[in-house]
Amino acid sequence: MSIIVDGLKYLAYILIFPGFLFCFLSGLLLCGIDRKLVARMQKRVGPPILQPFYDFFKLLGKETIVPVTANKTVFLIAPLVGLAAQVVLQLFIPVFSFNAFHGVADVIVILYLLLIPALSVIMGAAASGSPYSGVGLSREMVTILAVELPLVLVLLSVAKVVGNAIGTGLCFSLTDIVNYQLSHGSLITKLSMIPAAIAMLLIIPGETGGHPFDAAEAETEICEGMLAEYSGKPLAAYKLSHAVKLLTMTTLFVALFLGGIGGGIEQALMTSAIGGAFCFLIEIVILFLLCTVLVALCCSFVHAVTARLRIEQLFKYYWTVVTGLAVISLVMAWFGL
Amino acid sequence: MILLNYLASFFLITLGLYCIVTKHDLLKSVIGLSVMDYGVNLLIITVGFNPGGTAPIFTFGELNPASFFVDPIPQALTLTSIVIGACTTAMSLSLVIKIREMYGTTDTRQIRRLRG
Amino acid sequence: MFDKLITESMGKSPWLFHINAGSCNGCDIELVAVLTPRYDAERLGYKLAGSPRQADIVVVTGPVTKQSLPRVLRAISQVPEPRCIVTMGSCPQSGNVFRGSYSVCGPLSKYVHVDVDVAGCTPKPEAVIEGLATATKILMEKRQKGGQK
Amino acid sequence: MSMLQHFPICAIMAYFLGAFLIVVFGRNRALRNLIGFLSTATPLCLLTALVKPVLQGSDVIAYWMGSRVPAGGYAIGIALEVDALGLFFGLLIATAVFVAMIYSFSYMSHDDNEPQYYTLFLMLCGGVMGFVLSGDLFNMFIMIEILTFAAVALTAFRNTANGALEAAFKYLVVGCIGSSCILAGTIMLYAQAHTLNFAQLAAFLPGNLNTATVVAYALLFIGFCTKAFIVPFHPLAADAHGAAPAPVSVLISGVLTKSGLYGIIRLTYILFRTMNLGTVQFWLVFLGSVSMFVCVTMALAQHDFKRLLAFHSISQIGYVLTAAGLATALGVSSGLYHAMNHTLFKGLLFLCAGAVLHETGTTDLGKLGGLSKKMPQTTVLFLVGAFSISGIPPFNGFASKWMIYQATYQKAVESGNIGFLFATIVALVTSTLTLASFVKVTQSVFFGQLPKEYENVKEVSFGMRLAMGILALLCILTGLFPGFVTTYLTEPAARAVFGANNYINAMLGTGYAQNFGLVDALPVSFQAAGVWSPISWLCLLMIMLLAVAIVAVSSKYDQVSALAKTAAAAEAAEAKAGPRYGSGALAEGKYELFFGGEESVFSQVGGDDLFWGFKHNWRHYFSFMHELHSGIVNDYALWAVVALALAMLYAMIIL
Repeated sequence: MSIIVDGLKYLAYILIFPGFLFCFLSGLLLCGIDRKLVARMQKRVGPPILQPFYDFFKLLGKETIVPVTANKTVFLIAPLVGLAAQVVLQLFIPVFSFNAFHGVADVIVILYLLLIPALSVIMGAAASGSPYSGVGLSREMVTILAVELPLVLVLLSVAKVVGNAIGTGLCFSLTDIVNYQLSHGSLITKLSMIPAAIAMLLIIPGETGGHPFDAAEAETEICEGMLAEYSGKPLAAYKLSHAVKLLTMTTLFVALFLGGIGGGIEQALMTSAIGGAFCFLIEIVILFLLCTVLVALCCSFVHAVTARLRIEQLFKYYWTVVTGLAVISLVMAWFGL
Repeated sequence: MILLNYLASFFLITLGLYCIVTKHDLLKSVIGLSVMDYGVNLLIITVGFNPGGTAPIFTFGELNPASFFVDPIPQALTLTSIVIGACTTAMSLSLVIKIREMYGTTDTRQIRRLRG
Repeated sequence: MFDKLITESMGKSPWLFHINAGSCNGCDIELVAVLTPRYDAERLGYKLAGSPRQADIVVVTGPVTKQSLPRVLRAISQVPEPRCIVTMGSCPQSGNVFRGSYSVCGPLSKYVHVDVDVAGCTPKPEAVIEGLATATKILMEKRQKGGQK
Repeated sequence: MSMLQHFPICAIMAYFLGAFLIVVFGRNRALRNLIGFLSTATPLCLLTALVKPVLQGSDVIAYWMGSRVPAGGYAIGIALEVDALGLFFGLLIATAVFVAMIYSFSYMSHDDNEPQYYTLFLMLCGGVMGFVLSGDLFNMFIMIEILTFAAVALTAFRNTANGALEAAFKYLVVGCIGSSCILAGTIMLYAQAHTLNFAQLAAFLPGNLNTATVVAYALLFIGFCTKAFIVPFHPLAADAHGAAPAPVSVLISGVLTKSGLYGIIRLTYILFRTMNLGTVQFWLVFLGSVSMFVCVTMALAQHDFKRLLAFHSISQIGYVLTAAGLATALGVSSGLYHAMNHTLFKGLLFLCAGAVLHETGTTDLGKLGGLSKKMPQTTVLFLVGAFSISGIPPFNGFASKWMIYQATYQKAVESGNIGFLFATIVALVTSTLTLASFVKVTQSVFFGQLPKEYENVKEVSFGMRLAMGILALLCILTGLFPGFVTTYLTEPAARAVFGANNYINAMLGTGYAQNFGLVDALPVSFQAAGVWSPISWLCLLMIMLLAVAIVAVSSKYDQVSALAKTAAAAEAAEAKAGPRYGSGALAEGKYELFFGGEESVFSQVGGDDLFWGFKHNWRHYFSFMHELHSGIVNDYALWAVVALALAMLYAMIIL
């Protein structure tokens, strides 16, 4: 009996929250807000906030063309794998006190799961056989390399700080990291975590391929790069997983640095006699608002004021400036600041 | 006496290594390998050597209570090691012949198609 | 219902692919002007796509020269269905001042079915947006027609 | 038990007997293949039979050749000793060898001198198997010589191939320096302990560390390093792999390097377990990290398929060494796990490279492309291998790498030494670089555009696909059930690594170890070795299925293709009706690649400068490395000598 209940519970996680439905809605909504904000910053009216939904449904209605040079199987399956992995990743990231897979969330697992969507785009691009895709995938891979090092350092420093505090010496479990923050306040209030948080903010656009780190998808330069040959449904899947990635990265940021906010909310709500499900809903809304603020900060604003970096400039930027910030954070964390 | 043996074996090993490292000729490399082998063999023998010891092949009837053996194990080891050394030399020489056929030279500085 | 949703979306998110078939660049600049803050066509969902695979509307400018003709046709053919072809400026419609040149093969309608013509040298941005809006309607119709069959 | 006791020697002898029989009867192909098959299948079966007592029951099987059991606490005879560690490596070797043998049947069928190939092949296998099951230091040396010779001869087997002879000669020279080191080290230990038996040495050495034994440690260590191709011996591996036939590459990377690692682990944790372990750990981890990073960057600069794989092989060995050097139960366990995975995925990748070479005749990344359309199954198998080595979940590389990160980071926190943290970071970055270079291979060999001359390429024969399939299956299984692997394979082996007393007592009689007043070096705890719950992977699978189902359902109600058809029909009708130029011109290029409107031409984006953005920033490093790997045998020998000198110096300092 309990197996059935558990099964239904997990099914609900996968399908509704924080699985497909939540990812679909809030990911695309975030994208729409991002586009609107950029437009407003450029003094344009901008597309409606629901524009990504229109784009998505339109793409579903378009013809899917598989070029003759492509390996059909990989070309068509890769977007689905990417999307699925992206949603799974979202399942692993705890939302304040709610965690779909308790005790499984591990920062290194997340680090690797983050690779899969990018890798699936790369594989699909390679499978299409287009030279534009070839150039695009090379740039995407270099972007991944560039982002990986600072991301690792940020995660390690967070693991060190929390590990120090809870006495195990190291803490790779994201659940524990969030739980610690729920009771002790957000990590961003710690001095040693501020450089890491800034580094993470800079990592988000790199990881999601936002301006100015979108050399891989430079549409005016290499014809959309990796997506040059994609049309119709697979393209829709890519656009969706890109949107979900935006959500995932911002949620990850919230989980790593802003987890404490949830604790405050819970306390406030519990005392005011509005319990249970409602509290949960409010938490989701708060999470979404936080994500929006982060997107506004690190994607929209940066997009509006910068021009695209060349790929080797991008690499240099990440391995010097952002890595430097993360290293500062790690060293401070190591000496217990 | 024993010290001399150790020094000699050390000298031989160093000489062999020196030869391998500095000489730009395949044949000289092979010679260096052999010299190094001899050095190691000498080391083995020296380790097992007991001054004044008897060969460990006598039966009890031929020995007096005061006599003692040279350690027999290193000698067996040396035998094996010499055989292996000979194999090494044979093998490397055969390779040198083939390389000479193919590259037309035995200069190591020109035999470097695989690099980087 | 799902079908209707898709058709509706098709009207709200047309992506453009711009082909220069030997244009003098006047129309090209004007098309970009349509997307800049003053006229901001993005508020209607228009977006320039980098690859014909992702486009819904193909905008052709220029008198379709001999050199560009096979390339124009190839690029148009690579746009997935349903698609709309819009000619922008007088050149692809009549050849304009280039008419009669040995190297001009236009008008484009000799070779493919053109859905919308936006005339002018160059057309005003308002006219371009109007033309694109018409094309979008045609796009939706095409989608519906395909859906019925 | 009495029966089981004879299994190890039988396993070793099966290889040598097979080698001998092939020399005698090898002219007949069927007979040769039969002998080859039997002599590789037998040891696998024999060792599998030992799994229950040794790995699960933590027995140690001691076998005295000619029944010369030790007298008076002195081991005179030559012994075989199989503990969990030895058996773990033995099983790995037997599996890899078996698969390589199956592969060879089809792969080598076009070469001449096949009998010689199989003889050398089996000699190499016997050498390695003898090495890991041996309980005697000099016996180990003999086996090392056998396997070195066989490996050198196999490297030069296709002596018309570019660089084969050169690679063999370099390998021989540096390999012989390594062997001489091992011999010298053996002798120095003998001079101190007057025994060559491992167990007795293990009992003697902890209380009797002096300059001579420590120098012996350095000598043996460097000797085993040449076998494992740890930096600075990595160019040899690259050269040898590039020239050798693919199954031999499997042996060299999957089997020969393991013997070196086995030697290092045995040496450090059984013989010299009372050395100043903190500094030795630091040494091992440092070497491992350097190997990891240097080799992965070297691999990025390669444009030959097999050479690239060779550098990756050493890079992964670096992981193993790093983890094994941590001297924690988790570290050793994860290192062994990764060693196993390395054998599986690296074997798979080399076999795929062999398949490509077999069909196209080249491994130059610049010349290949688009093979996935011609060799779909090989492509899938290659992708499994590539994802495994890059540590993409849920393949096996991820499980072991995950454990390695945990282990290094835990060590860093426990010891407070920030150097180990550095190892974690290097390991993580190396993993991404590995992924990058496999993206490069995938793009430039299997995907992209197909060059004209490979239009007629076919899928490889069933035998080769079977061999690759076995390894791919093992890669997936060991990735999906990491808990099973750690519980039944690596943890018993790790326990054996730290259970020197057990080892000594089994060989020389119970109580012997206590006679020498020893305690177990380190307590074993596996608490941190828990691996994530498999339910998450089930979820992943479910979501995948769901996505596929949604697509399948939605495409059922799909009107788009109908739309496309009607549009095409209308187009055609219009073309018929009106006087149009080039009727149907539109349909022509529809399914070709988009080339900015141009007719698509062959323009494969090759692997050479795929990661320009990365390489540009590291250009000074890369040009430095390129000059360093000069290809001159003297330079490599010089590196060996320098490494030896440093090792001895370091050993004497830390004593």
